[in-house]
Formats: sequence, C-alpha cells, structure tokens
Amino acid sequence: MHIIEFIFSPLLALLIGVFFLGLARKVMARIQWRYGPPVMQPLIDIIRLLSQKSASHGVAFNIGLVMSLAGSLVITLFLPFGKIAPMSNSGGMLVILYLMLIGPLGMAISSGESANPNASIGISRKLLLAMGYELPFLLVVLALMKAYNTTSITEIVSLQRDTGWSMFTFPLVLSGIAYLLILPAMLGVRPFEVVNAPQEISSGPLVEYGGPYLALATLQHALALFIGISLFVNLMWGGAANPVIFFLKMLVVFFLGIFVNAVFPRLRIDQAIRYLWRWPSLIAFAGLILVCVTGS
Amino acid sequence: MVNPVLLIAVPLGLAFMVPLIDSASRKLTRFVPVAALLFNLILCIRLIPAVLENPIVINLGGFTPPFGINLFVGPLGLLFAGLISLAGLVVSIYSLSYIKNGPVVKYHMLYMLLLTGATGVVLTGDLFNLFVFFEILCISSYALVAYHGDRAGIESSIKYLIQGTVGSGLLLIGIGFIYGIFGTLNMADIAMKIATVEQSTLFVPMILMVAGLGVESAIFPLNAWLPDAHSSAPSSISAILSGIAIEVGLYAVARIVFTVFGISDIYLFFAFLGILTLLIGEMCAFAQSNIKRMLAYSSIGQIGLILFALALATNNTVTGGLFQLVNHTFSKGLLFLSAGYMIYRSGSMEISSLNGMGKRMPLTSLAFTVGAFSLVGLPPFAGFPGKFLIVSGALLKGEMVINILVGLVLLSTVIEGTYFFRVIQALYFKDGNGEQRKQAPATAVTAMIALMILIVALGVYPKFLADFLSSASSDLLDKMSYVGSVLK
Amino acid sequence: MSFLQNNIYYIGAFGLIMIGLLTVLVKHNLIKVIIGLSIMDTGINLFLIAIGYLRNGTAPIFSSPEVESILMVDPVPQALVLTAIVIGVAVLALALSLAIRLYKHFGTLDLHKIKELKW
Amino acid sequence: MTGMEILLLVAFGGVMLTYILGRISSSLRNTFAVVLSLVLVVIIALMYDKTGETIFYRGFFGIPMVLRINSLSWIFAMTISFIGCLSVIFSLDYMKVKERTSFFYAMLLLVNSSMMGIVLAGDLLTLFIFWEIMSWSTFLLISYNGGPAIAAGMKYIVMSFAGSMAMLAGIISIFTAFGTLQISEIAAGMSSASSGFKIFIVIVFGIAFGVKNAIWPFHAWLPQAHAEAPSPFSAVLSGVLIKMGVFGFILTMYVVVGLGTYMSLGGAIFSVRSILLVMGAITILVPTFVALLQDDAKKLLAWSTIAQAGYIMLGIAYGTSLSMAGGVLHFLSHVVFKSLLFMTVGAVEFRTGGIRDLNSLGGLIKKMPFAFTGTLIGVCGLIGVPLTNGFVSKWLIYKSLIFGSPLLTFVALFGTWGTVLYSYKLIHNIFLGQLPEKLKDVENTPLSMKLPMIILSFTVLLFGILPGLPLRVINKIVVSLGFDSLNISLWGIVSESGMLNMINLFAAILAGLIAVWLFLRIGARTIPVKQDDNYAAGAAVPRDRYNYTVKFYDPLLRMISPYLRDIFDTFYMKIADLTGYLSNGIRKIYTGYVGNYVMYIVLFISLMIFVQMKWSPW
Amino acid sequence: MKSVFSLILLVVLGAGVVFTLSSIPFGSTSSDVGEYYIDSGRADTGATNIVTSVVVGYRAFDTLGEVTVLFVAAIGLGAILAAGRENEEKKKAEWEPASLVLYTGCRFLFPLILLFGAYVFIHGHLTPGGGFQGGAVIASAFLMVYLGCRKKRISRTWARNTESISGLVFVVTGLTGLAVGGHYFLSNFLPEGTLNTLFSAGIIPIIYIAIGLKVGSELTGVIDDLIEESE
Repeated sequence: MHIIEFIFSPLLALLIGVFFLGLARKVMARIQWRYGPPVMQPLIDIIRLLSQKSASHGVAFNIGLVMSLAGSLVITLFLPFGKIAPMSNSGGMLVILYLMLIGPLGMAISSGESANPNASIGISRKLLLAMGYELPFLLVVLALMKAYNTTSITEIVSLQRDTGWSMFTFPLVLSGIAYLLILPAMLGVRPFEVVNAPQEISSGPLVEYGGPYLALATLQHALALFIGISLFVNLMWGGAANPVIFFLKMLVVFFLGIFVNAVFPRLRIDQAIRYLWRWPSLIAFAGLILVCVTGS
Repeated sequence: MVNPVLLIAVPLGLAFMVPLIDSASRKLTRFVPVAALLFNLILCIRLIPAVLENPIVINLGGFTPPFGINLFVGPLGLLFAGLISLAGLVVSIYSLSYIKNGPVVKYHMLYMLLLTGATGVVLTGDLFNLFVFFEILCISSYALVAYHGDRAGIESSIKYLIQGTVGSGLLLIGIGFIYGIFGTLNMADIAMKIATVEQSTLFVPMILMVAGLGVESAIFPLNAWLPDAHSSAPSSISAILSGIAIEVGLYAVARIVFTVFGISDIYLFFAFLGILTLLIGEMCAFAQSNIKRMLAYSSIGQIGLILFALALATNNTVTGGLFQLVNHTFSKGLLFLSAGYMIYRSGSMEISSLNGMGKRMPLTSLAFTVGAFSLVGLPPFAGFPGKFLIVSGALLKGEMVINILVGLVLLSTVIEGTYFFRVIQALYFKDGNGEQRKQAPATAVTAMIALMILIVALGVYPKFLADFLSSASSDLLDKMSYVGSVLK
Repeated sequence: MSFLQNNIYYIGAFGLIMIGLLTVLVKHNLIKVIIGLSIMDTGINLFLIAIGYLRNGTAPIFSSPEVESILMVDPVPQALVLTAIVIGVAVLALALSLAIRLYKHFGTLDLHKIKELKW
Repeated sequence: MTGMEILLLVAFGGVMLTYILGRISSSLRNTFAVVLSLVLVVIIALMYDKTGETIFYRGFFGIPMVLRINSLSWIFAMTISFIGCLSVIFSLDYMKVKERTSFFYAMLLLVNSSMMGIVLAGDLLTLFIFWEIMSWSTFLLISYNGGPAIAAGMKYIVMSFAGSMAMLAGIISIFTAFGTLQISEIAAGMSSASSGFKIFIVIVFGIAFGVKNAIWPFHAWLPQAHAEAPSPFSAVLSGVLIKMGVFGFILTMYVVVGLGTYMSLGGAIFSVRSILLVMGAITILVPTFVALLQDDAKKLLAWSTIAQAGYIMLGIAYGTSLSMAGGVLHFLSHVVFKSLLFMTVGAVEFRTGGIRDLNSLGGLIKKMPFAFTGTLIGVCGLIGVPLTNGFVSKWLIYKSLIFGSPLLTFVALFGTWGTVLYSYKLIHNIFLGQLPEKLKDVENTPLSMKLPMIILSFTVLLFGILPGLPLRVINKIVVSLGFDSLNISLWGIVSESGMLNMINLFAAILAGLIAVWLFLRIGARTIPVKQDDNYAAGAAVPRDRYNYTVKFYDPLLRMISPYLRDIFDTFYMKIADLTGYLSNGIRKIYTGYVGNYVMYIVLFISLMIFVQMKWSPW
Repeated sequence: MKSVFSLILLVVLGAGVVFTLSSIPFGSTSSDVGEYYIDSGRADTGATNIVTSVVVGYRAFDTLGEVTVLFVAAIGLGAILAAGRENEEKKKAEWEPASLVLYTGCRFLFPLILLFGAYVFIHGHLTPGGGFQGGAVIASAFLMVYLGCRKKRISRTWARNTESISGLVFVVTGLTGLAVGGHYFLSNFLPEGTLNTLFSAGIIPIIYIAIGLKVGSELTGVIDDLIEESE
C-alpha cells in the first residue's frame, strides 16, 4: 500500500498537472472565442519532445533540470491528495517550504549555464517574483501553523474537519483572502506571467530547452501548477477525505486562476512585487497578528 | 652593603671627568654614559634585597635627618632609580650610533647629568634638594631638546624653558612657604609636623608645589611644553623625556602629596585631573599627523592614566599605576627609539612618510609595533597587566564616580588604540616608495631588542615585578613608616 | 602704616614676583620675557631671605668668639638663596643663548611670530 | 602537563617556528604549517568527550589561569583546528604570488591558536588575553592586502577594541565582585548577584561578543573586513573567528549568567532575551537585503555571514533545548559552507587575477568546474536546501521558534528567500552566463585549493544527510548547559513538536533524481554545444555585450535600496568624524604662543586658590 | 584685555599668598633647624660662618647639585651655541682695539681681581663669601680682560680641565668621606682645627676652593662662548 502510494502520488500529480496545462489552453481558447487544442495536447507534446534531439550546454544544464523536477516530485509526496499522503510525517510544512526552493533553483542553475541572456533575465524575474509572493505566503502559512499549533500539513487538514475550512473561520479569514490574492502569482499566470513572457524574452528560462529538456521543463511547470493549487486546497479549503472531492476543489481553484489569467494584462516585475508586498502582505500580516493575539 | 649615594655620585663624577677623558681619547667618551648607567643598574639590582627588607636611609655628611640632607631609598625610589638606569642604559646604547653630529661630548655629559638629576629627585628626602636635582633635570633637558640647533628644537626649547622656569619658580615659592611654616626642609620632618598646622594654611603651598612639579610632569593645563619639546628633541632624548623625565615629575608630585602632605581626601580631584589629562592627551594625539608629536601627546595621556591610578591611593591602583609607569617607560622609549630611525631614514616626521617602513626596516617596525601594542594594553605585552591592575583597583573602590571615570579610561584607550593602529597599518600595509631594505645600526637594534624583550617578559610574567611594585606602593602610601624610618 | 612696615619685605618680594609673572604673561618680546623671569627669580630670592629674617638680627657669622647667637638670622634661607641664585643664573645663561639662536633662525624675538610648533 | 597545555604549547610554539622556518625556506615552512595544523586537529580529536580543568599559569599576579575542556569547548576547538588546517592548505597556492608569506602563515596560525585558547579558557582572564591576541592578529591579517584593506582593518580593530574594552570592564567588575575569574566559580557567585549587575554584565559582554559576532547594530566592520582579507583568512574569519562571539554569548548567557536567570532577566517586554531575539531577527533581515545590493563577491558573502549570524543568534538566544541545538548546529553548518564559499570565491579570485567584481565575471563553470561544484553545494547549504547541513540547522531553529514567536520565524523564513536571491546571483554571475573574453584562459583550480573544497563539500552533505553525527555532540552541550536532552537518532531528531527524518527525505530525493534522470535518458540523445551557441531569435548574440549580470535584481533593488541605508555604519562613521573634529578642536588649546601656556599655569593655580578660598572644599 | 585678565589672575594668586603669609609673621623666625645650626654649627663643622657651614657642611649635597646645575648650564649653553654654529659660515667682525689706558688698566687689575677672588673663596668658612662669590669675582676678571684687551683669549682646554678637575675634587672629597670618614658621603674626614683660623673646618675649604675654581672657569667659559658667538 505504502509503496504504491509512493509511486502513485507523483504520477497522479504529474497527470493532473499536465491535464491542467491542457485544460488551461482550452479554456483560454474558449474565452478568446477560439477552438483551442485538445486537452491532452501537452501530454502529446511531451511524448513528441522526448523523441527529439536537442542541444545540451553542459553538466549543470542537465543536473539543474533534473534537480528541479525531482524536487517538485518529492513535494508531491508531502502533500496530502485526499488521504494519500505518503511522507507527510517527515518534517511537515517546513520541509515543504524548503523543498519548494529546489524547483526554481534547479531551473535557474540549468538555464543559467546556457549563457543565454534571455534565460538570465527570466531567471532573475522568476526569483524576484518568488520573493514577491513568498512574503505574504509565509505570513499566511505561519498564521495557519500558529492557529492550528502544528507544522504538519496532514494535521492542519484534519483539524479543519473539526473547525471548518480555514478561509471561513474568523482569524484565518484574512489569511485566506491574502492567499487568494497571491494565488495567481504562485501559479505563474497573468498578471504575473512576466517570468516567461514569450513575446518579450523568448519564454525566458525555457529559451534554450529543446527536446527532452523541454519535456522536463513542461512537466516541472505542470507540477508547479499542481503544487500551488493543492497547497491552497489543503491549507485553506480543508483538503478532502476523498481524492475525487479533492480534485474537484482543485478544479474550482484552477478555474479561478484561469479566469484571472484571461482578463488581466501582464504586470511589470516591479509592479508585481509592489502589488504583492502591499495589500496581500498587509492583510496576511494582519491575519498573523490576529492569530497571535486571539490564539494564545 | 653598597651605598646608594653612589647612584648619584658616580655618574656625577664621571660627568665631571668626561672633558678629561675626552682629551685623552675621543672615542672613549661615548661609552662613559653606558659604563655609568651599567654601574648604576648593577648597583640597583644589588640593593633590591636589602631595600625590600627595610628602606635604606642615608644621612649625607653624617648629620642626622632634620639637620642634614638624607637620601631615602625605599622600594619606590629604588624602582625609579633602577628604571632610570635601565632605560638610560638602553638609550645610551642607542645613542652610540644615533648621535653623530653636533657637540657629541656635550651630549653625553648632558645626558648623564639629566639621568643623575632624575636619580637625585627620586632618592632625596629633602625638599630643597629635590628642587636642586629637579633643576639639573630640567636644565639639561632644555639644553638637550635644543641639541640639534634647528628651528623647531630651539623654539620648543625656549618655550620649555620659560614654562619650566615659571614652574620651578612656583615650586620654590612653595618650598619657601613650607620652610616658613615648619622651619624645616626634611620631608619626613614636615610630614610629622603637618598635623600641627591648620589644613587650610597648607593649601596654597601645596598647590604651588603641585603646579610647579606639574609643569614637569605634564599634568593637563600645565603641559603645553611637552608636545613641542618631545617632538623636537633628538629621538633618544624624546625617549628619555617621555620615559623618565615626566615620570620623575609625577613621582615628585605623588611624593609630596602623599608623603609630605599626607592627603587622603583630595584624591577625587587628582583623579579628575588625571582623566582630563588622559582624554585631552589621547584626543590631541588622535588628531596628529606628525608621528613624534603624536607620541608626545600620547605621553600626556599615559601620564594622565598613571596620575589617575596614583590618585585613587589604594594599594592596587598605585601598584597598577606604577606598573603602567614602568610599561610606559619601556614602551614609549621603544616607540621613540624606533620612530627615531624611521624618521632618520624617511627624512620626515609625517606618518604618511613612514608608509611601507615594514619592508624597509623590518626590525625597527616590529619594535614600533610591539611598543604600540604594549602601550595600548594588548596582551601579552606589558601594558595589559598595568591596565588590568588599574581598572580592577579602581572598580574595587566601588564608587559610582570612579566607575564612570574608569569608563572614560577605557574609552580613551580605544582612541589611543585607533591612532596607534593607524600608524602600524601605515608601516606594514601601505605602499611606500621602493627604497632599499636597510636596518638600523647594530647598537640601535640592540637597544630596541632589549626593550622588546623587557616588554614581552613583563607582559607574560608580570608577577616578577608585581611584588616589588606592591611594596613600592605601600612605600608611597604608608606615610608613617616613611617618617619612622627617616627620623628613627 | 605699621602693616606696611611689618611686611615691607614680603610686599616687595611678591611685588617683584607678580611683576615678573605679569611680564611673562603679557610681553611678547623674548628678551623682556627673560627679564621677567629674572625679576621673578629675584623676587623669590627676596622672599626666601625675608622668611628667615629675624627682627634686628645679624649675619650668622661668628667673626669673633664673643658674638651672641641669639640675634642671628636663620642661616638656612641664606644657603638656599645662594643655590637659587646660581640656578637662576644658569637658567638665564641658557635662556640667553637660546635667544641668540632663536634670533638667528627666525630673525625676530617676537613670540607671537614664533609659533611654528603648535597644536 | 595536560593535553590542553600541550595543545597550546604546540600551537603557539608552532607559530614562532613557522615564522623562523619561513626565513630559511618557504617550502619547509609550508610543509611545517600544514603538518602543524594537522597535528592540532589530531590532538583535539583525541580529546573527544573529555572534561577537565587545569590551572596552567599563576604568573599573572597570582590569579590562577585555568584551561578547561568540555563538549562545548571541544566542538569549537575542533572546528577551529579543522578550518584552520583547511585554510592553511588552501593558502599553499593562494599565497604563492604574495609577499611576506611568512608573516601571513604565522599570523594565520596565531589567530587559530589564540582562538583555541579562547575556547579552552577556563577563566575570564585567560579568555580575555587570548581574545585580545586574536583581535590584533586578526587586525594584522585583515590589513594584509593594503589598499582598501587599510580602512577595513581600521574599522575592525576600532570596533573590536571598543568591544574588548567593554569586556574588560565586565571581567574586572566580576573580579572585584566575586574575587575570582574562574568561570565555574563565577556562576555560583552570579546567582546571588543583583539583577542590575547581571544586566550590566550581559550588556558589556553582549557588546564585546556582539561586535565579534557582527550582530546588528555592531556589524558595521564585517563586510569590508571580510571582503578585503586574504581569501583563506576570510574563510577562517567568517567561518570560525566571528563564531567566537557565539561562543561568548553561550558562555555569558548560559554559563556565567545561567539558564534560569537568563530566561527571566530584565523586564517583561524589554527582557534581555527578547532584545537579543529582536536583534537576531534584524540581523537576519537587513543584511540579507544589503547582500543583494553587493557587486563584490566577497562582500556579498560577508553580508551573508552577518545574516547567518542572525540565525545562530536566534537559535541560541531563544533558550530551549531545540533552539540551542539548532543554533549550535547552524554555527557548525555555517562554518562549513561559508568557509567553502569563501574558498571557492578565493579560488576564482586567485585564477582570474584578483577579480571579485560580480559584474565582470561569468561563465566560469567550464573553466573551473570544481569551484562551481563547491559553490553550488555551499550555496545549497547556505539556502538550506534539504540534504545539506544548513537545512537541518535552520529547520531546528524554525521548529523551536515557530509557535513561540511566529514573527521571528517569519523574518527568518523570509530571509531564506533573500538568501536564495543573493546566492543565485553569486553563482550565476561567477559561473553561469557568458564567459567574458578576457577570462578565456583561466585555468582550473589548483590541487591545494581543491582538497579543502572537496572536504568541505563532503562535510556539507554528510551533516545534511546524517545530522545525528554533530547533533550527538551538540546534545551533550545542550544538556551540560542545563537544558533537557533531545531525542536524537543518526538520521534526525524527534522533538516534542514533530520530527525530522533525513533518511526518508534522502531516499525520496534520491529516488526522484534517479527517476527523472532515467526519464531524461529515455529521451533522445543530446548534442553537446558550446556555451555561447544559443538562441537569440535569429540575431547573433554578440560576445561580451550580452551578459546579463549587471544589476541582476535591479527592479527589486530600486524599490528597497532607499530603505537599506546602513544607518549604524553611518552613525559610527559620524562618531569617528566627530571624534576627529573634537580632537582637532581640543588641540587648538596648544596655541603655540608661550604667553598663553604660562597663562594656563597661572590660571590653574588661581582657579584652585579661588575655589579653595570661596568654597574651601579642602 | 589679556593683561586685565592676567592681572585678575595674579590678584587671586596674591590673595592666596597673603592668606598663607598671615601664618608666617615677618621677622620672627622660629626655625628649629636654623637654631640648631647656629648653636652647634661651629662644633659640627668648625666653620665660623654658619651660612658656609650650612652650604658646605649640612647641605653640601645641595651644593654639589648646585655646582652641577651651573655645570649643566655651561655645557648646555656651549652645546646650543655649538650646534647652531656648525650650520653657518664664520664671519669675522673686526673689532676696534681698546684704548691704551683701558688696556693697561685691565692688565693691571686682572691679577688683583683674581687674587681677591681667591681670597674670597679661600676664606669662605670664616668671612661672608665662598666659592660661588669667589668664582664670580674671578670670572669678572676674565670678563674685564675680554672687554678691555679684545684679542686676549683664555685657553679653552685649560678652562675645561680646571672645571673638570675641580668638579672631580668635590666628588672625590665626598667619596673619600664615604670611604674613611664615618661612612657618610661628604662627611668630614679631616681634623676641624681651631675656630677662626684659615686651616680649620675640615673639608670645607677644600670644597670651597674646588667650587671657586669651578665656578670661575665655568662662568669664564660661558662668557667666552657668548663672546665668540657675538663675533
């Protein structure tokens, strides 16, 4: 059972992530009055990409990418998907926060070696954006951990079963609002799409990737999408006892993100940071203070 | 038993003999001070055991104390005498090669007489005799400051002379008052009779004497001659002036205040004065770009510190003050000696001209560094135990005012450290012009190494001196035993 | 009047000392300053003598065996003054030689202009 | 003659001997220095798990000077000798091109020896003596390079010396209050002392150790000093030397003052503990962002050192067994990865002819793969990527802080993101991106530099995967300081609020890596291409013109830099200026006119007489 | 302004002095030491001039210092003048010769003054006078010669050797006292003789003669130096 979970849960995450990617393109197309590609198009792309030859810039180019994807895969082991949570007891939320670093970092090292200035610009933006949303996000997470007095994500989920969903309970409601406000940034969708910005810096970090590398990068992107949404559902929306309900909740959050993506223009990176550090941070901070005051 | 009067008589006789020796052999004169001071040093060392047991009182001419002049060789006096001979010996070795131009014979005579005068001051038990020896000390230093005969030397010498003469005039007036009041000049006798006179009467004589001696010992408002004189004199003389002359002045102040007047309730005033001197000296030194002037101001600061320590008048602080005094003699001597040759080599006294000296004169620079570290009070050099004793003694008093003053002492140490470290950086780490490496002459190097060894030895094993200093401090503080041993 | 009579030597002595000090303080010609020092010295010597004076006393010399010792003045200040005078002379000689040198170097004896060493 | 005496004798004797040998032959000296430092490592390793006290010297006015060893001393001594040894090895090539190498080696060994003296000191006097020796020898080494190092050294020594003087005041107050300086005896006396006295002691020692540990607001000396010192010494400086401050803090708070007293010292809000914690947090937050602004590789690392010192401070000041373990472990972690980083940067500096400017480097990964790997591992440790030692120690610190003070945890966690940014800037601007034309001929890292890097990289990973190794020793320390024992396994830690199991994580990540690697292998073959053979939307990428390194994080910096003025640095410089100005004013009283001088004399007397006649105080 | 301030300071100083002087009434000395000297000076030292017995007997050590001060000043003066002289070229000023009357008078008076000076210091223990006074008289003789007989110069070597030997005599006398006479420095080791005769008072005449010669030669040296400087 356990071993199966270990293998199953990353695969599931990958699948859902890739599905979301396809769904995103489809929904966007429909919103824009186009027909759009099939939902499974990304999966097909990945398989196709694997068969293509590609240029490699060196060892770090490979290792960085591998590291990035592996890191993200490990996170999925920590996130409960419904009840499936194979490694939720090996360190809890703190480990997740740190594992979340590996993805961007590996990507950064990999594309950094390619010596393409577009990639460097993209990386710089990516890290800055991460910094931007990390500030309110950390406040939110800390408020949660303080409120539930645990660092274990499974415990947070199970406690929500008794108290009700975090984003609708009193002190945490502010954190919930803040989380919602930063969610697009965490998912990397517009208005926070400045990292990849295909028209401007040729997809940024992805510019030098081709063939299998691009496949890995796509998978990494898919996983990031999955992790972002899953984290929100788990932390704020009470998770779910049942994987299906969990998936449905994810879907709702995902659509929310897509709609935002569809209607907003892109922000410049400094505008993005300014936004992220202003209202979401203030609200999240207020939430944390409230938790501290009322909690103890 | 050897007679301590030889400490004065022999150098004096040799000084008188120098012209005769000079007409016999010109080369020999240079070694006369070395011989005389070596003799003194050996004598001092031989006297130590006897003096530690009981102070030696010598009645000159065979007349019993209040009527004749007596020498009082207690641990304190012997400490100073030994210090004078030791520092004098080292500097005289240094001078062998350092003093090449000018009336060399006269230099050596004056030098020896200066040290004789200093020895006389610290050994005598008679007020007027103290004045006379003080004058020997002063007048020979006026002459030696102007030894090179350059603009700065002459200018500083005449300023020194004017202030010094006013100071000694005040001292003499004070002595006159004291004689008028007590009818005696013997310090022990006065000390015994001091209680018979109303205290307020003694204030003016005391302040006159303190001010008179204070000019020589460079207590704050009276020390304006010092930076000029110390910076303009030949470096060997600067070393002696800084290392011996002002300390002897301080000794005289302490002797008069503690022993003659037996004052115990005015220490706070002197402590404040000491701190003021310390702060002003260190701050002025901080603002200097001329190395010898910087060292001179630093001497003022150190004197302030020692004065502060002595003023607190407990056995601990006085021991610490004396330790610091010994350290100052060695360190400042070393600093001046090494700076002397560096200036000689670079041709300028500006600190910036010493850039890169560490490469050109490694040993001399090392000597400077050791001296500076020791003066600042870094372990394992001799400055640290002194500072430790002073601060611990002062804190032991447990008074808030004193604690604040201790804070100021530490603050000024930081300032002191700053300017010394600045010079050390210039010596070692700034690029100078690419001159050839050339060491100072062997005699100078010998002198500097001797001082370095002394400094490190004292720093590592301060106990060596501590016991002796402790009895010296009780010699200074215990007025009754002084009186008792002189007027048996 | 009797006060003046009683203390005339003290007044004279300290008058001289004060004049000497004032000269040193306000005059800026080196020679005048040295003269001031000399006056001060003289004043001090006079003061020392005055301290040892005994009214109607005589010199402490037993020039003939029958001289009475009762009315002799105190010999100690006289001895001191002897020394003080010599010291004064010594300082004076040194000061004058320095003044000679100083004039050679600076071409002036005005102490306001001899201020190369300061701060 | 106990082991400790032999150790110090060997260490200090070796310093002298090294210098003397340097006069004879440089290779002999180098060999001797390496052997000496290895011997020191061995001697200290042999002392493992020993405790004892011995009076080694009574020459200082009869005050007994004591050496003592316990687990706290041991771990510090071990670190010192270990890093010292590596830095000596690293210097072999690094110093070849420099002048006055004998001086350098002797001073480097002297610094190490004096640090050993500090941690082995059993009384405060010994501590202070070695402390001062360390301070001035460090000063000489920092200034060693000349040029801008002069100002850096000056700043260091002045601040350090001010700290030392504060410490001296504290030590002597203790001496006068209790009549002893032996640490074990002071603790007993301290418990009965008034709380004002305790606070005084904490403040003065706090200044001394805070300066050395570069805790905000005493950090101003560190960036320049670290940047300008020779790189092998920067490694020592950043790795172990400033950690003497940590040692001092532990000693003050938990040994001298005592755990129970420390936790309740001071008022409710302004308790000593909370002030220290807030200082630790500020030390994390501000320097992290200042590090982002830096364009000098070593300066960046220097600011990072300050920030990491803040983490350590948070850990040890919080005062639970978990946080204590985290603090001490983070000290160990930081020693390892920061030394590693300074060495790699030093290697780059060495090979590129002294370039430290991040804007003019780049693309060195192909030229110096070893240095890159070292930097990568070091950076991972610095960030705290799982499987490195930094992760474990930071996890412990967060874990202990998270419920007690979430705000502090927030600052610490947020600091980690700053760390990511500047770490990436470091690694990107040196090793990634385009290789400038002028660096085409850069050679690979020399062997003597590789060796320490390999050892340190290995240590980073070892302690990351098997944190139980250091934690066992640390647990002893924690217990000896009066905390509860921790439940430690080789793989991690089981605390009251969750567990850490590195083996699971290790296995998961390893599996993930293998899986992804296999996945990549499944795909088509990749063709290796040259570094600058890349896509530019059809246009040719001009060489040397298209290197995106300058102003790497400009959008952010434009936002935050107005808030990052180093007010305390400015403040200290203002004080220095003021002192200079004041001094310049005061020396004007020596007007040069002799009449004024005589006036001072007369004024003094008249004033005294006036005061006496008016108020007759005497 | 400055002089007013100085005056105020001096007035304060004077007030302090007056305050102290009020405890030392003028003209009534009550010095134990002084009385002791007057009473037993003759017996102790054998000199009828009590001042001399104080100067050369009781406080002989002071006098040794005093001689040294003068010695120091003479050397110092020589050193200062010599140090400066090295740097500048000699310029010879032509002096107008003195008139014949002056010249002859000087030459005539010179030995007489010398004799008077010798008398003064030889009889120091009997009459008012002594080594310093005698020495000054001798020096004045030389000064007269310098002024009157422009070309005449004393032999510097002679002066220096006289100075040196007489100084040594003083010290050696003291040391002899240490060696033979009661083990005190400067103690009297010679018979005191009868009062009021020339050969009395032990070592006092010896010392006074030494002082006289020394002071004479020193002051002459000083005069010589200064005259040389003025040329």
